[in-house]
Amino acid sequence: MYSAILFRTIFGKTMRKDPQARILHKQNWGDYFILALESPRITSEAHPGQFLMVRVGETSFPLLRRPFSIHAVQDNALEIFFQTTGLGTRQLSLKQEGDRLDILGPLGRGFNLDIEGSTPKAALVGGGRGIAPLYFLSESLRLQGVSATIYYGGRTVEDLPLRKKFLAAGYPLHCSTEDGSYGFKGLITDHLIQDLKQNPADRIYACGPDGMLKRLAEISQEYSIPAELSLEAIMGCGFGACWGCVHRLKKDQEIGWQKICEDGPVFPAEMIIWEKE
Amino acid sequence: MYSAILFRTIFGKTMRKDPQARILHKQNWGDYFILALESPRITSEAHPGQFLMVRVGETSFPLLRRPFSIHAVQDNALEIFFQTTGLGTRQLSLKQEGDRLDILGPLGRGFNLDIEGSTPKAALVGGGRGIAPLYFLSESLRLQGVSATIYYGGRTVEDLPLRKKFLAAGYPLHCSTEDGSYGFKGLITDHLIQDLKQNPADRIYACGPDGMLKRLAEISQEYSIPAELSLEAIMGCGFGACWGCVHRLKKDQEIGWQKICEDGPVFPAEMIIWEKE
Amino acid sequence: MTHSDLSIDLGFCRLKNPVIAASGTFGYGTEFSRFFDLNRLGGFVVKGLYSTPRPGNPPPRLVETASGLINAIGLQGIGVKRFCQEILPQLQDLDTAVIINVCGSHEEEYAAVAEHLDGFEGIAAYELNVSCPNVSTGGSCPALDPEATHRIVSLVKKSCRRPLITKLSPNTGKIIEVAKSAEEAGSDAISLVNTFLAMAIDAKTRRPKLANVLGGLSGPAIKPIALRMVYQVAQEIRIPVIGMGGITTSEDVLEYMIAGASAVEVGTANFVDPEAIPLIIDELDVYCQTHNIERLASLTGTLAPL
Amino acid sequence: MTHSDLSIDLGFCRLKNPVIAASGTFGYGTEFSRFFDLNRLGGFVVKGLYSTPRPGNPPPRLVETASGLINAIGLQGIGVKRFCQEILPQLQDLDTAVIINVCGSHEEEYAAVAEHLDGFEGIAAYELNVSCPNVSTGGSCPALDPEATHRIVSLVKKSCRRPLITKLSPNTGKIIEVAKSAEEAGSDAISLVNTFLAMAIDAKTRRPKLANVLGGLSGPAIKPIALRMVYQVAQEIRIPVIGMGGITTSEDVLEYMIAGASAVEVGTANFVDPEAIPLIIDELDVYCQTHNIERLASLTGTLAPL
Ligand SMILES: Cc1cc2nc3c(=O)[nH]c(=O)nc-3n(C[C@H](O)[C@H](O)[C@H](O)COP(=O)(O)OP(=O)(O)OC[C@H]3O[C@@H](n4cnc5c(N)ncnc54)[C@H](O)[C@@H]3O)c2cc1C
Ligand SMILES: Cc1cc2nc3c(=O)[nH]c(=O)nc-3n(C[C@H](O)[C@H](O)[C@H](O)COP(=O)(O)OP(=O)(O)OC[C@H]3O[C@@H](n4cnc5c(N)ncnc54)[C@H](O)[C@@H]3O)c2cc1C
Ligand SMILES: Cc1cc2nc3c(=O)[nH]c(=O)nc-3n(C[C@H](O)[C@H](O)[C@H](O)COP(=O)(O)O)c2cc1C
Ligand SMILES: Cc1cc2nc3c(=O)[nH]c(=O)nc-3n(C[C@H](O)[C@H](O)[C@H](O)COP(=O)(O)O)c2cc1C
Ligand code: FES
Ligand code: FES
Repeated sequence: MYSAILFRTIFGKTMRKDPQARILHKQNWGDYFILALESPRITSEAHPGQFLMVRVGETSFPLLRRPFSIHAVQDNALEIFFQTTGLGTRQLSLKQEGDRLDILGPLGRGFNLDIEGSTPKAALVGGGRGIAPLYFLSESLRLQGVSATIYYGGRTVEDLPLRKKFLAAGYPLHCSTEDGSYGFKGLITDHLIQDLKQNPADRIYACGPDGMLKRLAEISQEYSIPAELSLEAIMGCGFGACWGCVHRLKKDQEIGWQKICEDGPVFPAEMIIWEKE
Repeated sequence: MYSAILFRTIFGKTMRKDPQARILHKQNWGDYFILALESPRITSEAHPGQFLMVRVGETSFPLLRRPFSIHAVQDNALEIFFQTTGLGTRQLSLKQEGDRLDILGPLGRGFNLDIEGSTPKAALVGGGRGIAPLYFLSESLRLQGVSATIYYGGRTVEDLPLRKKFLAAGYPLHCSTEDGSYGFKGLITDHLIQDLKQNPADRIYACGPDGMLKRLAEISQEYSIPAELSLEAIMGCGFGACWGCVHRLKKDQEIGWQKICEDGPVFPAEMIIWEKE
Repeated sequence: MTHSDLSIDLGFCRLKNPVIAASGTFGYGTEFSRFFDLNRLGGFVVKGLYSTPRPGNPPPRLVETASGLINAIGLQGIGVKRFCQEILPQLQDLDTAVIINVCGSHEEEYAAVAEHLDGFEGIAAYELNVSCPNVSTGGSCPALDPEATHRIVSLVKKSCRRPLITKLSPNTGKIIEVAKSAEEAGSDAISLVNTFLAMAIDAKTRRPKLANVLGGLSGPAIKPIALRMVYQVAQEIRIPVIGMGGITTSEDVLEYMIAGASAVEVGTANFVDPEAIPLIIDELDVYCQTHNIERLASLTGTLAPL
Repeated sequence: MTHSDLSIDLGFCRLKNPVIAASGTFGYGTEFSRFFDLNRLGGFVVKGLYSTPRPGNPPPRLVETASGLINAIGLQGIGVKRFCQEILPQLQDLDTAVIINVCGSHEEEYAAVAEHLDGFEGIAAYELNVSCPNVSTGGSCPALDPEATHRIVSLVKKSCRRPLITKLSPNTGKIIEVAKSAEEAGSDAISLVNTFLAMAIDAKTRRPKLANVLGGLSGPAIKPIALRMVYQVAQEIRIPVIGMGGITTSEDVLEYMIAGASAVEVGTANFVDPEAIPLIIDELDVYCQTHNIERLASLTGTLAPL
């Protein structure tokens, strides 16, 4: 019944190309960047957990678009939040206010926001750049009367550039760093377990590295809290045409390689089959 | 004896890579651009008619450096003047003041400035973007007491963006356009012939399209005025390693495919063998 | 605005324009109907079909290289039976050439897939993917060998009722011989090229970047080699040639046509821009008008000497 | 700063480091001595030499493609005799491996070039360019065929005194067979790949972009295919493999070594950056130190399963 909720088509199949989305503003902390893109139609149709495919250059190198979660939405604009990790994100980080980007979106299925109960509580867990979709999610949950607590983990304090943004927006925020430079010393999943005792949740939403998501799937079972996890994969197209982005998933009782760009990137934890390390 | 003058090594074999030449300023008229590059060592060794190989992007597409004549030299900086014609020049035109360029130079053999006679006169003929090396040349000739007259041709008035620069520097300037939108209506070579009667020259220097250079080679013979012509070719390296940039030339009595990046790009007209159209 | 004549006559089939979406890069077609009207296409080739469903390879299945893409999807698919039940009915009302990419692990499987498809309407032609890796011969494929190609083409041609396009692999030094033997065996057209066998390694982990280790390279990187192959093959055979490899713009289409292609397929570019093909078709129309070309088809094989 | 051990033992020859400048992209060596001390190189291969001077092809000889370069230089050169008189004396005092790329229009010419070179000192090895287009067979080359390769390698091996590196062409589906037959015929090492036969067309003029129509593709575009070939060949032969194709960074070198190469050659990158090779060597040194790799050579053939 849980997956039934997910699979009724919560989000339409609308998806648009906007070849001229203007960069309204840019923010930067070390390796991390925010770009706000003016794109009224994509913005109006966006749902938390969905993503964009962004063209980062004009030539065929880099060749493919890059996937980025929709980080925030305001008026006519949506934001992406990204970390520079390779050629494409480096090129993207050189773009300036006023430049235009060719984007495709909104893509995929996002988070299921239906939580039953009168005062539902959600735990939003973001690892590193995986925090990206959780801001849009927290804002949307708030509109639905769900109170969201943010769990934000990174290797070091530099990996937590959005902590002020969440605090400013008034969300309870728990941070962790592996090196102890800020907040809880250790993994964000351990921090979550500790906190769940005083601060139980009706739903876990998460995005981050595979190791973190796998651990959250276990926690979801142990604590009987449904979890919605956002996966990453190399994407050729982002809209179901290449079959490049598969993950092993259980769907309609069958286990197989399923496209995460169309059926996901967000899945209920119990659908996801984790490979051996 | 003429080629003997050319072939004593007027210009040393110095050639440097400057991976961080800063763009000091930028000018633009339509398709045409000037970039001033701070590069003390290359500047101090530059000779008119020599060129740079410029890296226009960071990835392997476009792959090769692009050749540009040294347009002007001042203090620690040299200028290039270019027209956007394809991917590489388009990318170059997007660079901004403060950006850094990876350049190699000075390359090739430039114009021979030795003109005998007490009040020598030179005719400098530039077609379109071929005007590029002639500003540096005119300034150098002036230092040697040679008076230079500029003949500057283009398809239309928009192709003559440097006319004010030459006038401001005090050179006699004759312009032509094929559509008659500015100056003499027709080819710059016809304008030159007309003018040579009143205003004879001891030497022709030229850079521009092959058709123009070929006609100047004929004029050089007819009027017995030695001419030095700067050729263009697709260049793989710019420093003699690839054998990609050949033109048919007569050298030491032998005719063959010679590299223009090393032996040229400037050659005395009589060395150049023109192919059938 | 008057439109130019972009239509192409392949003999066995007429296309509105020379631009066909390439197999494996256009899903089953329906994925792109969200972006544009599929009837604008010259045609499209659906993802390769075997007689039974195939699970495909484990991920990572894709890796980018300089101006290229290596894929090792492993022909994941629903098999010809489910395709005919679930997908084909959605395609049958289209007014564009629907071409089916026919695969097989052995010769009889190719014929079985074609025979099954013969029972349904709404298909313009079969594209015989003789470049499928053959498990029993250690990953080599029939298209590397003129004789094996001849056998498969003859067999399928005999056992089915539709026109055959034989799709060649570039991983051979004998592309001309293979093309000729497909022609002799009765193929109605030749399409080339499939992807180039390639690999990528992560120097940090010392592991292959694809779970399958080897994959197929496509995209602009391969265009100069593919164009050369099309040029060579077109000079040696009389049946039409459908050229592909790295096409992203109308200029690329023109180059393939000038080299000898009657039509082209566009693959990887569909991933980068789902509207790539309609944009290319629009540009071709403008090109013909500005250059006073009455029939685009007249460009085929017009390479002039330098 | 202590340095790591970058040296490579090819059996017949020891290199300071695995990075060799590729034939045809490094002139006769002297062109680069303006940029850096040639003794820093693992070695360099001079431009291909025939027995007599060759005029080369008319221009245009080069055209850029997406992340690639097509060349049709046509092996313009001064011939082996003038080379030995005029150039070789300038190279003889170098403390790096000087390798001569030996060409021929027919089998005997290869042997004649090698025999002439045998009369001079200061040469580490011959690289047999069996990928030279053979005029008498319409442009095809011995490296496409295992038997022809076997004949040439045997003949040259018999008639000369120096180690032989056989350089293979990628324009074949039989690269493993060709490599094996070169090994059987006595080759001391294999180098691969030479350029991919390719072309480019100017859609505006409908003319080829190279006067020679066809040329050879090199550069980053070809790396994924070349790396795959090196990987396949290295698993099947016992003599050392020298890998090349699109190398521009130290990471590329590591990928080729992990795939099975004992050493590498760098070609097109020398045009883009004349200091590419010394930069790569410096990076390799840093890499070994940061990763505690005592001997860089230990990386060869260490591709781990995914
Ligand atoms: C649905 C989805 C949403 C994402 N949202 C965000 C986000 O909001 N912020 C953010 O910083 N990152 C996000 N990522 C990851 C981001 O797409 C990659 O970091 C980025 O593509 C790397 O590109 P590159 O050129 O810099 O790296 P390179 O390593 O040069 O890229 C090479 C290729 O690998 C792919 N690739 C590399 N790393 C990843 C990865 N981790 N996941 C998927 N593909 C990868 C690239 O797309 C490209 O095709 C998301 C990924 C997915 C699948
Ligand atoms: C010695 C020399 C000096 C030059 N000086 C100038 C100058 O001062 N100002 C200026 O505007 N232009 C100059 N040019 C021409 C300039 O190099 C080309 O316009 C430029 O390389 C085009 O690059 P692209 O990427 O924009 O064009 P594309 O057409 O995309 O280039 C593709 C390839 O062709 C080569 N190419 C294209 N056109 C030419 C050409 N006409 N000559 C040589 N190679 C070409 C490019 O270098 C590149 O390798 C000079 C050329 C040479 C050989
Ligand atoms: C992800 C992917 C999947 C492919 N699947 C198939 C296939 O199922 N059958 C086939 O014949 N070719 C397949 N191809 C090859 C393409 O149809 C085409 O031949 C090749 O990609 C070259 O064209 P391009 O450079 O325009 O992509 C596939 C290519 C890609 C990139
Ligand atoms: C301009 C040019 C000339 C070449 N000449 C030769 C040659 O004379 N002999 C030879 O064996 N290979 C020749 N090659 C091939 C290179 O040595 C090398 O095999 C190929 O370029 C692939 O490496 P790369 O991608 O690093 O350039 C030449 C390549 C280029 C680009
Ligand atoms: S990214 Fe292409 S199918 Fe998912
Ligand atoms: S450009 Fe390479 S030799 Fe002249």
